[in-house]
Amino acid sequence: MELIADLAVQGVQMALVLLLAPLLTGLVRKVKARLTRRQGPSLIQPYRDLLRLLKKEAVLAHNASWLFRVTPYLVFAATWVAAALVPTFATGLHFSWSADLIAITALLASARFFLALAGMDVGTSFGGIGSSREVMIASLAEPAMIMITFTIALIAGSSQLSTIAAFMLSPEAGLSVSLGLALIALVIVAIAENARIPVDNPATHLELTMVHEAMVLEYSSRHLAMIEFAASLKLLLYLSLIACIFVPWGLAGHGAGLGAYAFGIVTYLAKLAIGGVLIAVFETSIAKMRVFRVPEFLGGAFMLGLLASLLLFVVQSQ
Amino acid sequence: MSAFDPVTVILLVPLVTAAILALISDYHWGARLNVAATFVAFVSACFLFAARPEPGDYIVIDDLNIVFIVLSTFVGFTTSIFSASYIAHEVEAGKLTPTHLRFYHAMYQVLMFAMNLALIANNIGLMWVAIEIATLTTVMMVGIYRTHEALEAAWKYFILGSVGIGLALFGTILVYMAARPVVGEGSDGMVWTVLAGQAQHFDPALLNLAFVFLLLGYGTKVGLAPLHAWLPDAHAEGPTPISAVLSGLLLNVALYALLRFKILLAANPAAIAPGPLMVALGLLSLTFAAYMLYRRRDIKRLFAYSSIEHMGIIVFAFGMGGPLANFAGLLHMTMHSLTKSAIFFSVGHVSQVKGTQKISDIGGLTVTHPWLGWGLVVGVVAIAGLPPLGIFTSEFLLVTSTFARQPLLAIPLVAGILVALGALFLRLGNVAFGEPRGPVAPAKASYVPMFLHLALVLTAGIYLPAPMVAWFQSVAKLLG
Amino acid sequence: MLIEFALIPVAGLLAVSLAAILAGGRPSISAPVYGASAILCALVAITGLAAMLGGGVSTTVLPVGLPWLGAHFRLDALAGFFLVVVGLGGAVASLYAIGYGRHEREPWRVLPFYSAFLGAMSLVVLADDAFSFLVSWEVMSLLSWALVLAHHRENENRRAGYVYLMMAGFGTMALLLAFGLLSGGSGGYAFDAMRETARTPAIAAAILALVLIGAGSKAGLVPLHVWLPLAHPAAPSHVSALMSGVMTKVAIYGFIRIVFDLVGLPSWWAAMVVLVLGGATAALGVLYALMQHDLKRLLAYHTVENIGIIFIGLGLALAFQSNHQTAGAALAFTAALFHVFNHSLFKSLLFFGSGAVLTATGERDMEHLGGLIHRMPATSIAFLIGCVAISALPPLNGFVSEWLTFQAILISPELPQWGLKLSIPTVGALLALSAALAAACFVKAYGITFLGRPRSKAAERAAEVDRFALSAMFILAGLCVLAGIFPGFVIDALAPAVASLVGGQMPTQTAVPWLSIVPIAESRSSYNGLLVFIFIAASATIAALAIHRLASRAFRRSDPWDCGFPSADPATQYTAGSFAQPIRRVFGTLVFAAREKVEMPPPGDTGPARLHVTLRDLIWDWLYQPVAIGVTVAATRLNALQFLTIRRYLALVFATLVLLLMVLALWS
Amino acid sequence: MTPTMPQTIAMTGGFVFDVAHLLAGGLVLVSLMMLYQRRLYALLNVFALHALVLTFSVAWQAYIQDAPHLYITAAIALVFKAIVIPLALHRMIVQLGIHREIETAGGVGLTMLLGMGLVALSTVIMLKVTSEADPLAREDLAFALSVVLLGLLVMVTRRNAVSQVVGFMSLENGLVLAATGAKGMPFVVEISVAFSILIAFIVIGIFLFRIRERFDTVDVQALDRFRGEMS
Repeated sequence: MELIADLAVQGVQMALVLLLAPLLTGLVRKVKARLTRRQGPSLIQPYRDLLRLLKKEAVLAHNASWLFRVTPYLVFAATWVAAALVPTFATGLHFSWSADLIAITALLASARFFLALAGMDVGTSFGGIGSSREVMIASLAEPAMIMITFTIALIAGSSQLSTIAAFMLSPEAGLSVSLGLALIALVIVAIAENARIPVDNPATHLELTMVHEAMVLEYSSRHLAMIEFAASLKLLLYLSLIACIFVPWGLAGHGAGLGAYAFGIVTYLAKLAIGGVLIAVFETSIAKMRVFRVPEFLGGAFMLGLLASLLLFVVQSQ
Repeated sequence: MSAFDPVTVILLVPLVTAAILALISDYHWGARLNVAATFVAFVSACFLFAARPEPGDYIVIDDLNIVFIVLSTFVGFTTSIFSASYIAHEVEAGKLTPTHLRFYHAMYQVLMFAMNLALIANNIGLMWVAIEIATLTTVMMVGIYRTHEALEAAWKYFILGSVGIGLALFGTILVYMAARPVVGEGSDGMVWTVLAGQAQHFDPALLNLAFVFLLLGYGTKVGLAPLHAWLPDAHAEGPTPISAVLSGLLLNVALYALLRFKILLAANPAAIAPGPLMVALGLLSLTFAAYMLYRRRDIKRLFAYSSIEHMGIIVFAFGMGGPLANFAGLLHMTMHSLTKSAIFFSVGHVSQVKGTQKISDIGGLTVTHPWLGWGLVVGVVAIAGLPPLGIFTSEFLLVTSTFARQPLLAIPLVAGILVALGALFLRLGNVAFGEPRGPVAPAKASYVPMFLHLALVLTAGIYLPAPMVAWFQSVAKLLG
Repeated sequence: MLIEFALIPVAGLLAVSLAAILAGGRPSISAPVYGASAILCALVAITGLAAMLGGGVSTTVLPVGLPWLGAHFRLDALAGFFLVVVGLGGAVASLYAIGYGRHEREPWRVLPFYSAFLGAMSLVVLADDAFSFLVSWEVMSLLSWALVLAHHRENENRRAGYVYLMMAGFGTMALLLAFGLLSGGSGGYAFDAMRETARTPAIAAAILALVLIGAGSKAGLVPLHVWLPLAHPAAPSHVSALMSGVMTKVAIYGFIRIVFDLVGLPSWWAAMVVLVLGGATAALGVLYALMQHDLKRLLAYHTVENIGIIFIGLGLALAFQSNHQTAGAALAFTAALFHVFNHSLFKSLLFFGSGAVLTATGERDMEHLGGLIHRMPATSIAFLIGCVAISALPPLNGFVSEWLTFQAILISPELPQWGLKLSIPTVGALLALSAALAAACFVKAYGITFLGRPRSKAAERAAEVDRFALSAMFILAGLCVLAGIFPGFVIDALAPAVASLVGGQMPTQTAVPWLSIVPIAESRSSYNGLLVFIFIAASATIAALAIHRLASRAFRRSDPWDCGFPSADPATQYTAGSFAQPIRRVFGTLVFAAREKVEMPPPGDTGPARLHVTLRDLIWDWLYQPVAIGVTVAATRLNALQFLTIRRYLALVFATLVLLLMVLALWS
Repeated sequence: MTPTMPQTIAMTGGFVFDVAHLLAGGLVLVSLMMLYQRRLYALLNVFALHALVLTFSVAWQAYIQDAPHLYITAAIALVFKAIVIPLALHRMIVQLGIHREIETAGGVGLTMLLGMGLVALSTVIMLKVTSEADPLAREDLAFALSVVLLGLLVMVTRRNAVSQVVGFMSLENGLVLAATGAKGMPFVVEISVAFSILIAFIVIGIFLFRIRERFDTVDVQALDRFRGEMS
């Protein structure tokens, strides 16, 4: 019985992230539009886009291989699984122990690995540009993420997100410099990972500045839908992650009652909304940087992460 | 015993054969007789295992020299087989005439005689004489081609050898002087067995002085740097069988003489320890020769320097002393003799086929002459001290035991070995591999001696028979 | 008892080599030699597995080797594990070579050495005295040197062979010295005697340094790695696979055996040295790999990275062990061994794949490849699995071992020493960096080689390879997947070996529900490869099915869009060089002293614009070049001594004499 | 137990010692003179003197040791070294046209200083020999060692093959001095004969190999040009 309840909660979580992801994207777009004094598309426009894309006939390049066609589903699946493993409204979900924060990072890396390959599959110059820049960014963002994970895991004594969230809720968790550094680093990583301004612009198709978009240039219809969906999921994932680690209030514990779960969902929605607005504000107030400034930006995150964990190593001896 | 005296056979057969060979004008028969005589000497040397004569005034057979005698007669025998196929080619190529060969064969036997005598002699004066005969014989053999280079090499060998002779004699006289107050005047003062028994009573200062002169005198023959100058040229310019004998045997004989005197010195507690001197010269030779290997353009000179290097290692080992290092030294010496002569067998045929000794003109041997090429590869692998060949065993023992006792000495030793390894393989890479260079005519070679030696070296690298080990160990103990 | 079962197939391998020599390496014996090697290696692996799971120790002494000692052999859990690595790698490589070997132009330069090489590697693992160990070790090097020279006509390969042999010789000398210290100069060459000897910390440190040089040079530890990317690609591909996948592991074995087993308890700073070297090796190795466009050389450089990861694990194990934290040591050591196993699988697989590409196209240069996914579908799948595994991506095996290493790092703040506190997180950062770069590296390798459009005629005409090669690749790919989704079984199998060396082991994993793996405790961290695999597979399948069923499954082919840019010529594709350019810009100036020079023709000139990129190997420039120059200078200077007059030679004799006399005069 | 007996012996010993000492010391002196010579002719003449002094010394040893076979050695020294060889070399240098030349490496003054140093070194080394050893032998050895070293020095400081031969012969004279000084040493005669043969070989070698024709000059420096390895 308990197992069924657990599985149900897990199922809710999986469905929830799937449902909320396009909404979050829509929210960011809407707020950005309003901030630039435009009307902007409706909040549910991303859902419409996805549905429309799904119904279209796919156009494949002549030499696109099976890998090209499989990748969107793999990317979607990996991102979805990763997103479902991050506590959103409740901790201690039934399958949450099947991957810790490192594994979640690595799952996202898997998705990116395939996407980068797909970018090179057709054999166009833009695909190559996108893939090579994407892996360059990832090669700095991922280690930064790992360093953040180190920091957090050292503070919480665990790399398991549920445990981390529980620890952050407990009185033991105080403010610490390391935590602050980790937060800044995590934000930077999240920006880079989600191809947001100033690292990349998801709305641009300007050739020389494209990264992520160049990589998926050849995709159309349902394949593109999967990739867009995965991108939304990823944005959601990072917001959930930040929320879960740094503002874990409202998270329901394992086996809490329905009321707690409902409260968790409400607070979660609130956190997402705040996060989405913040992203939009940030993106409108900053210009995109040159591609080769990105390494410095991300290198900063990496260094912050390293500094944070070094500080902890040193502090923990006392 | 009385009917068959191996010692007499070992000494007389070469002498008599030398006389006969000087008379035989057909070089085919000369070569055959040469092989037969060395074979007889080898077989009789083996009989020494069964029964050893009592030491006399002039003759002694003990654990120490039996190693050398058997090795010497064996390599003498195999080299004579190689020589038979080698000189046939030289005659065909018009480099030597049958008259030269008569001289050559006779001298070969005289050399064998002299070396055997030096090894068997119980009298340090007789030993000196024998080594000098051996030197003079090889001087003549080195100059046999009568080319500018050969004559020059012979001349250099002769002059430096003569000075060495002089120094060694002075040392011998000094030993006698040191012994005289103890053992009395007359020939007893030169009999090794007598000297060895009473060395602890000798005047240490005289012994020291004697050892310095003997070390330099016989060290010249061993080819220790900086006394080595004759060695590379003599190896390079003489007929290859003589290079093989020089590297494989004559150096050992001189080394043997050194060891005898080292035992004397070691027996006297007040005398200077001979070890450090030998260690220093050994290391110097090793290091020097290792660097010299790099710039060699002549393949025989290359391996001549390698002989200097190995003599350095051996002298180092004996200088270190102790059961392990001495064992390593003996093993190394045996293995070096076998390996180096095998290499010269290969190199001899190679240079005949290619018509040159220049390394840059020889290439891709494993393609054109697989037997010679791979033989050379195995030989170089062995001489560079890589397993599973015998020299590795001795280097293993030497390096490990040295490092535990004197870490600072082991480091230059290891460095020298490595530098030499680098040079040898640098050359081997292009000689044995790569695109073939030079004539590709098939070689008319006798592969038996080469592969016999290599097989022995390989076997020794994996398995050493217990009797041989026991025997080496007893010699190692003797050497202190 | 078990040891005899191990030695018999090893003897068989040596006998096969002998037979190949006697047969003169005729091409017709190629298949029998490889077939026999495969079977014998499988036997070796099975024996190893039995020893590894059994955990017992069996020894024997053969009357060869050092006469007064004999050749000691011993099969314990650790040796068993490495026998599995050697045997499995050897068996699969032999299987691969049954097909691949047919393309060998000069089989007589491969066959006589091949089986003996496998035998020698097994013997290193089994040896239980210094002499047998070193003989097997060096014979292993020597035979692989001969195999590197199989294609000796290319100058580059001869140079590779030379550098390789020099480094091997150097390493062996270091090990010789290490054994000299271990044996204590009195001939205690048996490992048993060494285990029982007590040593001062200084001597133990010296031994550790020497072993790091000796085993590290063989394994490819920076800065001793320079030979590896030259030699590994030069050999035939199945041998490259063995050298990279297996021989480097034998070197790791040597390190483990001496440092963990023979020397005794290490000091913490020794661990720090190992850690830092491991971290540097991992990061530099992968950066080097990224810059290559020769497929096999890329793989070889990447081996360097993986060796670094293994050494990080070993360094962590040493750190924990020196502080008597058994649980941590067991975790780190397990991670290292797991990575040893994993790397032997995927590196062999990738070399097989590159061999298949080489057979099919005759090209190793990625700039001439492309689009092979269409022409070599099976190979491309196997290669892809290898790429994913080596990039440490879940749910495959490479991720598990790196994850375990990360977990070990996460519990390291408990270590009291400051040096470790500062170095471990830094090394962790390097590890993370190298993991991310590895993914980039294999996107490049796979993307340029197998994806896109063919960049040469040869790549256009490529055809799938034979079924032996394919089956070998798929066996390894299958194992990669299995080890990735059932890591608990591997960890438990490693437990006896770990326990025998660090005195503790990880919690039993197969008892954890749902086949998760738990390094310390479930609340700290856990990972479930099986579930992740199932989740991804299920969600991807469900998504695809749902879309195909409910939305649309129609598609049509057309020209690529490419922003409307008509790129008819495959030359307009991204190249390997251009792919690596962003990363080169980031790290290049620092690590490779990279310089880019653009030659742009003036307007109106129709000549091509050119981009010249120069990369320098700074380690080569600063470490090896000076040595080479030093030797050359010394040789040149000393060479003057060859051309002196007789008088001067006499002067040398005279000077020596006077010198020695003066020594006598001063000696009292 | 008369006090005179030991005294007489001592005086006799002293006399014997003094003469031997004088002759051996003379040999060293002549060796030093050889270092001083700049002309080949003069060098040969001094060498003849060297051999002559050796002859006396050996003869004296034969007398005091009551060892008649040493007279043979003395005779060889006289006939062969003091007469035959110098004459032969005279002829040779005239034939080769180098009789007016002299080529020393390094200044004579420096060479002389070195020579003195060598004599001092020999003495120091021999002082270490315990006085239990025969004092005559000890002094003899010191001089013999000096002669050997000076002979080598001559070989090293001359560029010319003939003068090198002379140096070698003076070295060998030192050996004979040592050998004869070693009381009761066997093979002394044989050794001196062997050495004479060796020297003959060297001298003949210069003729036989026609070094002048082949190498333009007897100067050994030129011998080294024909090497496959000049680089």
